[in-house]
Amino acid sequence: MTTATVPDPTGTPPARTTGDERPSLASRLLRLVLTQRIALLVVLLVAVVITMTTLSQNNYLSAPYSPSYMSATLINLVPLVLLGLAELLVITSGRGGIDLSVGAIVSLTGMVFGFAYGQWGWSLLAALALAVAFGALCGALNGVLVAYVGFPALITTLATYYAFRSLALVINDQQPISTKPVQDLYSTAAAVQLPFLPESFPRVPLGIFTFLVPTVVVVWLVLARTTWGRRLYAVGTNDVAAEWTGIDVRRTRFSAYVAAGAISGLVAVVTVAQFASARPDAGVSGTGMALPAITIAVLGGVAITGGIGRVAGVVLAALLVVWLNAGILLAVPGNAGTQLQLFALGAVLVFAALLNGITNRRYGGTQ
Amino acid sequence: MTADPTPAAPPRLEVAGIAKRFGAVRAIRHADMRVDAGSVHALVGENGAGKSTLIKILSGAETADTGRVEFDGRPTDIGSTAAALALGIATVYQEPQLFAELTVAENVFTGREITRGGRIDWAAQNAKVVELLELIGLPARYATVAVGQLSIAEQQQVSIAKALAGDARVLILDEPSAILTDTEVEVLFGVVRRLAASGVSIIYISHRLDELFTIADTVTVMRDGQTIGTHPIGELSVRRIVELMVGGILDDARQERVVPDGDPVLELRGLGLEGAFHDVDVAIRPGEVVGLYGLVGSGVAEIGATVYGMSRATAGSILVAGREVSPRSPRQAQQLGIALLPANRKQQGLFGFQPISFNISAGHLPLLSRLGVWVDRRREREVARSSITRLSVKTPDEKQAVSALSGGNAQKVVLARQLVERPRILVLAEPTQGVDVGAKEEIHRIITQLADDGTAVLIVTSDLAEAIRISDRLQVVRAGTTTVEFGPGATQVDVLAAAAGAVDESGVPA
Amino acid sequence: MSAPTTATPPGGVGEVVHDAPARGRILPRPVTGQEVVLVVVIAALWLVLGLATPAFFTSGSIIPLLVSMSPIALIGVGMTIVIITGGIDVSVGSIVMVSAVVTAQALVDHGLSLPVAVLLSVLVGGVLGLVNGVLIAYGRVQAIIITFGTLNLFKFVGLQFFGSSTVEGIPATFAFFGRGEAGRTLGIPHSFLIMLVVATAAWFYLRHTAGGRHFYAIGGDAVAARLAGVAVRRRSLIAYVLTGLLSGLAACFVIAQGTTSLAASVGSGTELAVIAAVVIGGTSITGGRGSVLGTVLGALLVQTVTTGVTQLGWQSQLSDLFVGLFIVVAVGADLVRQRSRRTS
Amino acid sequence: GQGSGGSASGGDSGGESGGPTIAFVPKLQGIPYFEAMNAGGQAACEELGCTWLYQGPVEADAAAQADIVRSFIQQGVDVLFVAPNDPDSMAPLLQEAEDAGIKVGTTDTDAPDSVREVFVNQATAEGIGQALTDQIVDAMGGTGRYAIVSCGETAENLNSWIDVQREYTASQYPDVTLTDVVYAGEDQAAATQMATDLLNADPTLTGLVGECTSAAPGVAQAVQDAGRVGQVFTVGLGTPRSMADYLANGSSSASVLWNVQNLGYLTAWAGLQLSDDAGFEASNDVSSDLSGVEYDDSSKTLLLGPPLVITTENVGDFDY
Ligand SMILES: Nc1ncnc2c1ncn2[C@@H]1O[C@H](COP(=O)(O)OP(=O)(O)OP(=O)(O)O)[C@@H](O)[C@H]1O
Ligand SMILES: Nc1ncnc2c1ncn2[C@@H]1O[C@H](COP(=O)(O)OP(=O)(O)OP(=O)(O)O)[C@@H](O)[C@H]1O
Ligand SMILES: [Mg+2]
Ligand SMILES: [Mg+2]
Repeated sequence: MTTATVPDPTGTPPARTTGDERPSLASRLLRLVLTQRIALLVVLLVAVVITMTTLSQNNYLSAPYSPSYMSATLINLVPLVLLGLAELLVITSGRGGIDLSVGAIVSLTGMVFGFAYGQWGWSLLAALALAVAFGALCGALNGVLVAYVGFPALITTLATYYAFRSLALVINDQQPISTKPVQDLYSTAAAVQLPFLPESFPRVPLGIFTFLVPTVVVVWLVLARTTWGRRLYAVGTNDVAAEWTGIDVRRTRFSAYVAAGAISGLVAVVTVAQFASARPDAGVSGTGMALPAITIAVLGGVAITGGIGRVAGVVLAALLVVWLNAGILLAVPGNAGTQLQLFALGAVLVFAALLNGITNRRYGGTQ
Repeated sequence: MTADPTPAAPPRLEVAGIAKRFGAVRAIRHADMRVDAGSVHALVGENGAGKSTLIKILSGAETADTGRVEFDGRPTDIGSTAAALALGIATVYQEPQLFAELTVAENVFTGREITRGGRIDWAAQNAKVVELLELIGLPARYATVAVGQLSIAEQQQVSIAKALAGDARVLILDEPSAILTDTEVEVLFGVVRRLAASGVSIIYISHRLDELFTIADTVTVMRDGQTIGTHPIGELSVRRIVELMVGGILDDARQERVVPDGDPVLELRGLGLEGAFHDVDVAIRPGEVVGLYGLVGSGVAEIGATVYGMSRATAGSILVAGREVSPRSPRQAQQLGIALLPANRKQQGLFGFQPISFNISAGHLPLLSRLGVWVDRRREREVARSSITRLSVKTPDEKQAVSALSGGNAQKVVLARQLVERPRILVLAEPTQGVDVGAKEEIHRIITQLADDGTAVLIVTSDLAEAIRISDRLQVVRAGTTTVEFGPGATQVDVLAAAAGAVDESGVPA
Repeated sequence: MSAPTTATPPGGVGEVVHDAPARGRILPRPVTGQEVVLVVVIAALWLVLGLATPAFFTSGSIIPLLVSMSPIALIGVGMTIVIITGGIDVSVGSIVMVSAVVTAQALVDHGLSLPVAVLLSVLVGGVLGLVNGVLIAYGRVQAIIITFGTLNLFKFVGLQFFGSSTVEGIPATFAFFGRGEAGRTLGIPHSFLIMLVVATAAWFYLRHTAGGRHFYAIGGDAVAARLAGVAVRRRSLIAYVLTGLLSGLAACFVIAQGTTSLAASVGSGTELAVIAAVVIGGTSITGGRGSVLGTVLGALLVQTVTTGVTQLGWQSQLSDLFVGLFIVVAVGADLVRQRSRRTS
Repeated sequence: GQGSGGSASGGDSGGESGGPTIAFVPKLQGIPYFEAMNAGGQAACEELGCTWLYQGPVEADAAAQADIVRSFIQQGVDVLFVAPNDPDSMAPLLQEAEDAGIKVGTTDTDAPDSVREVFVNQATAEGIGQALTDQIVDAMGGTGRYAIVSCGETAENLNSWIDVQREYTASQYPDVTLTDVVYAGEDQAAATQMATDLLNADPTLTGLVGECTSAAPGVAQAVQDAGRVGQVFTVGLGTPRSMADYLANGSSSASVLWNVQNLGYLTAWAGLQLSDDAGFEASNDVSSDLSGVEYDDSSKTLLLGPPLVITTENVGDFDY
C-alpha cells in the first residue's frame, strides 16, 4: 500500500467559488434566455410583434397589424390572464395542484351573477361581491377536498368540473340570462379612449383597467411580498418541510384553491360583460377555459410540480398567445387560419417545454 | 502521484484524473483512487468534498467530464447504471433508492428480475431474497412486505440486500451506517468482512471515523473536490484523518458546564403515544442539555415529534414552564417557545430549489415581516447572511438554492432556521447526522452556547458518542419508554448496555 | 430520574407494520379493495336500474352499454400504464380524432378490408403515441405539458385531413365492432370482447413480467429505477406508444358506434372521460400504483351512470353531476382504505 | 394544401371578382352545412361580382367566433354576415362593426336585439318545428310517443324549434306525446348512444327526432343498430349526403332542411344589396332558383322559403 497524494496546483486549497472564468456576453445572454422564462417570453413576444408588423407593412396581411387592432384583441387577455393566475396559485401550491374546474366555476358563477344582477335587480357591486364570494365557495369545495381530505387535485377538480358544469346547465334550464342590465354590462368590457392621451392612441378594452390590472397587481404583491406568498411557495416546494417549519400547510393550500375560485368568480363577471349575457356554458364550451388557462400558466413558467411560478410570466405568456393568434387571423384567411392557431399554441407549448428540459440539464433549472 | 511500481495483479478498480462539474459548481476537481480486490477502502472527507459525486460516477449514475476508469486493468467506460451493474459494481446510495409500493423482494430484483418464459419467477426470487434477508439480519417474512411499510433503517438494510443480490465485485456503500443502530452496524460489518474475504472490493463512505478502524483496510481522503491521499489504516488515527480532512487541527475536549438551578421549563410526565412510546418522563431546566438516546425504532424519534405537536399524545402530559399544554401543530409548539430540528433533512427540512434565505426565513415569517403580512426582505437577507457566516455554510451567497449544497451544508441551513429566534426549548433530532467533523464541532459549540444563554435543549440522537459528549444528562430510551439516566461521566459501554437492556433499572448511575 | 418500566413483549421494538400481508404471497392481492367496492357499487346501481326501468336488463340495453364503454376502457388500459409510470396523456382525444379521420377517409376512398383498416388506425395511433413518448421520455419534460401541446398539434393534423368537411358515406366495414347484430357473437359484442382480451393481456403484463413491474418502479421513483438499471426512458416511451396504439384501436370502435359520417368533433373530451375511469378504478394519479381491472370497472361505472340517467328520464345534463360525485366517492373510499391500512 | 376548397379562393382579398367584400362567419367550420352555405355564397359572388370571405372557428364557441369577427372588422370588409353562436354576445360586436362603417347582417341564426340590417332566415321557427312534427307524426302513423335528441343545450334556434314542437304536438296531435328531450352535444356517437338509451327506457317509443345535423343520422343509426327499423321512425335536421344511407334503408323517414347552398347564395346577394344601399322589396327575384323571396320590413327578415323535406326521392339532388 502506498500513499498517493495529489499535489495541489496552487499550493492552497482552491477557493470554493462558483464559475471560475467569466463567460462571454453571448453565452450570458443565451443563459439568461434559457434560464429565465420571462426573458424567453419577452424575446418571443418581440419576435411575434416584429414579424407581424413587417408582414403587415409589406402587405402580406389582409389588414394592418396595427396598435389599434392589437389593443382591440386585448379583450381576450382579461379572462386568459386571470384564469392563468388562478392556475398559478393552485399549481404553485404543490402536490400535483391543478384546477380543471375553473371553466365550470365561471359558467356556474356567471349564472348566479346573472340571476342576482339581471333578475333580482341587485346593484352591480353587490352582484360582483356575490360572484366573487360564490366563486370562492366553489374553490373552497375543491380546497377542502384537496387540502383537508387529501384528494389529488387533478381528480378533485375533474369531479367538480363535471358537477359545476352540470349544475350551471340545470340551474336555469340551459337558458342564458340576457336581461337589459346584463346587456348593458358590455359597456364595462368595451374599448375606451384613455384620458390624457391623444385621439390617435388606440382604444383599450376597459376590462384591462377594471379587472386585469388590479388583479395582477394584487396577486403579484401577495405572491412576491407577503408572508402568505412565502408560505404558498414553501408549501409548494416541500409540504412536509413546511409542516415541520410550523406552516399551516392545509390552510395555505386550501386558501390557494379559494383564491383561484374567487378569481374564477371575477372572470365569470368579465365573461358575462363581454358576452352581454350569462351563458350556462360560458366557461366549458369548446375546449373550455381550463385547458387554455393551464397552458398559459405552464408557458409562463409555472412548474407543474409546484413551488415555482411568477405573475409576470403568466401575463407575458397570455399576451404572446393573444397577439400571435390575432396575427394568424390576419395572415392566414379562411378556415386554415383558425386551424393554424391550434398548431401555433401546441408548437409554442412543446417548444417551451423542451427548452425547459434542455435548461434543466445545462443550467440546473428555470426560474 | 505515485503508484505501486510493480503490481502483481492490477487493482480491481482504478480511477485517475476524474473531474466533474454541475453548471458552475466544480463538484470534483481531480480525483485519483485505486481499489484492490478484496479490500475495504474507506472514502472520507468533509461535507461537499465530492465523495457522493465520485461514487455516482463509479456507479454510472453520473458521467465524468474528464478522467479515466480501469476495471481489472482494462480501460472501461461506465456509461450507465446498467453498465456498472454489468461490470459487477453495486451501489448503496446515500439516500435509499427504493419503491415504496413494491415488496422487498421486488425491490431487490428490480432491474434484474429472474424470469422463466417471460414470466417473473416469483418463487426463485423469493427464495433468493429470504437468503439475503437472513444475511443482513432482517426477518425472512419481510420479503413480501411493501417497502413503504418499513422503517428508514430497515429500508437502508433492504438497499444493502439489493446491492448484494447481483454478484457484486465492487460494492459501494455511501454512508450506510448513518441511520443504523450499533447492532445493525455490527451485522453490516459482518457482511462486509465476509464479502471482502471472498474477494469483493468494498468502497465505504462514512463520517463515523472511529468505525473505520474496525472495518477499513485503506483510507482515501477527499478535500474540496480533490483526493488528498490514500493511506493504509494502520498509519492513521482518528485525529490524523480529521486533520487531513480539514487541513487543520481540532480541539475535541468536552467543556465542563455548570447547569444553573431552576424549575424545569419542559416536563414530560408519563407521556405516551399509542404504538410508539409510553410512560416517558423527562424534565429539562433552562440552560440544560438533555440527551435522549435510543436505538432506531425505540420510539425516541416520535417523542420529539410529539413535543413539537406533530402527533397528539395519547397519554400523560407535557408541561411548559409548569403549565400543562397540548400543542396540536408545530405552529402552536412554536408559540410555546419550542423549536425543533427534524431528523430527515431532505424530507422534513429543506425547500429544495428555494434560496438559502428563503429556507431560513420560512420558519420566522411573523418575525421577518411587518404586521405579519409584508415580508421584510432586507432583514431576511441580513439574517440569512449572518447565519451563513455563523455556521460557516459553504456557499457563494444567500441566493444559492439549497438543493445545490452538499448534505452537510444543507443540514446547517436547516439548523440555522432553528436558531434565528432563540427558542426557549430546542429539540434537536439527529443534529449532526451526515455532517462532517468540522461542522459537527461547530454545531456542538452552538448548542452549548445556546444552553449557556438559557435555552433548554433536548437532543434526540442515536449517535452514542455525540449523546455522551454533548449532554449534561443522558436518558436512555428502550422499548418505547425512558429507562436509565446517566450523568456527564457515563461511558459508551454503560449507555449501550442500558439501551440494549442489559442493565436493570436499579443500577442507576448518579 | 428513572421511570418505572412496563415490560414490553419481546419483538415489540423495531418492528413497524409487518403483519398485514398474508404469508406465502409475494405480490399484492390480485384484486384490490377498490375493485371490490366498484363491483359492489355497479351491482347496486344495476339492481336499482333494473327495478326502476324494467327494460334495463334486456340485451337491447346492456349490449349498447358494453359497446359504449369499450373505447373508453380500451384507452383506459393504456392510460392506466401511463399513469402508473407517473405520467399522463391528455392528447388521447386528438389521437382518436386523427386515427378516425385517416381510417374513415381510407375506407371511403379505397374500401379497405376490416383487418387492413384496423391495422391502419392502430398504426396511426401508434405513431402519434410515439411522438408523445419521444418528447416525454427523451425531451425530459412533464407529460401533462407535452400532451397539452400535442393535443393541439394532433387536432391541427386531424383538421387537415378533414379539410373543412366531414367524411361521408363510410362503409359498414366496422359493423363488426358496432352496436348492431353484426357486432355480436353469441350475443356478446366484439368490441367488448376485444377490450377484455386486451385488458387481460395488460393485466398479465403488468403483474407478471419484468417489463410490467418496471412501470410501477418508474412511477414509484424514477431516479431509483434508473439507478437499479431499469431502462426508464424506453419504458415510458412504451407506455405512450401503447396508449397511442390502443387509442387507434378505440378509434375503430368510435367509427363503428357513430353514423356513416364522421365530423371533426370526434374524440373531443375523451381524455377526461378516460382519466375519470382510470381514477375511479383506483389508480394513483401520482404513479406507482394502479390496476387495469379497476379502470375497466371505472369505465363501466361511468357508462352505467350516463345510461341510467337517460333511461330514468332524468335531465341528461345531470349525469355529469353524478359522474363527479362518483369520482369523489370512489377516490374517497380508496383514500379511507389506504389510511386505515397505514394506521392499523 | 390545408383548409377547405371553400376558403382557398377567399384567400386573396380584393381578388378576381372585385366589387364589395362580403365576409361570413359561421358558427363553426368543417361541417357540411356551413361549408355548403360557403359554396353558395361563393357562387353568388362569382356571378354577381363581389369578394366572398369565409372564416369559422374550430369549435362552436362564442369567444372564438368573436375573435374572427374582430379580425374582419380590422380588415375593413364592406359587409359582415354572422351566424352567431350566442346572439346576445354578438350584438355589441355588430355595433362595433357598424361604427367602423361596415354593413352588418345575420344569417342562419338571428341576433334580434342587434343593429343588424337584415336577417337572412332559412325558414321560420314555426315552419321548421311544425315540419319536423308533421313528418315524425306522419311516419309514426298519427299516434304514439316520440323523443328528441338535441345537440348543444344552449343553442337558441334548436331550443326555439323544440318549443314549437312541444306546443304544436300538444295542440295538433292529441294522440301523440313528446316524452323527453336529451342533449348530446355535437357528438354523433353520443347522440347514437342517447337515442339507444331512450329506446330502451321506453319500449313504447316509436319516434325519434334528431334536432341537428349530427343528431339526425345518430338517431337513425340507433334504430338501425337496435334492429327496429320499421317499428321506430326517425326524422331530423340532416344534411342530404349524411342522411342518404339512412333514408335508403328506412331507418330515417325524412330530413327537414332547406336548400343550404341557396341560403348562402341569398346571403351574398343580400350583402350586395346592403353595400349598394339598395334595400329590399317585399318580394325579391334573386336568381332563377330563387324567385319571390319574401322580405318582412318590420322584422327586417329575408325568408328563404318554406322548409324542404328531403326523402329518398330528392336526396340525390344535393351534393353536400
Ligand atoms: N446535481 C448537482 N448539482 C449541482 N451541484 C451538485 C450536484 N450534486 C453535487 N453538487 C455539489 O458538488 C459538491 C460535492 O457534493 P457531494 O454530494 O459529492 O459531496 P459529499 O462529499 O458526498 O458530501 P456529504 O458528506 O455532505 O454527502 C457539493 O458542493 C455539492 O453542492
Ligand atoms: N411467498 C412466496 N414464496 C415462495 N414462492 C411463492 C410465493 N408466492 C408465490 N410464490 C410462487 O410464485 C408462483 C406464482 O405465485 P401465485 O400463484 O401467487 O401467482 P398467480 O396466482 O399466478 O398470481 P396472483 O398472485 O396474482 O394470483 C408460484 O409458483 C408460487 O409458488
Ligand atoms: Mg454524500
Ligand atoms: Mg394466485
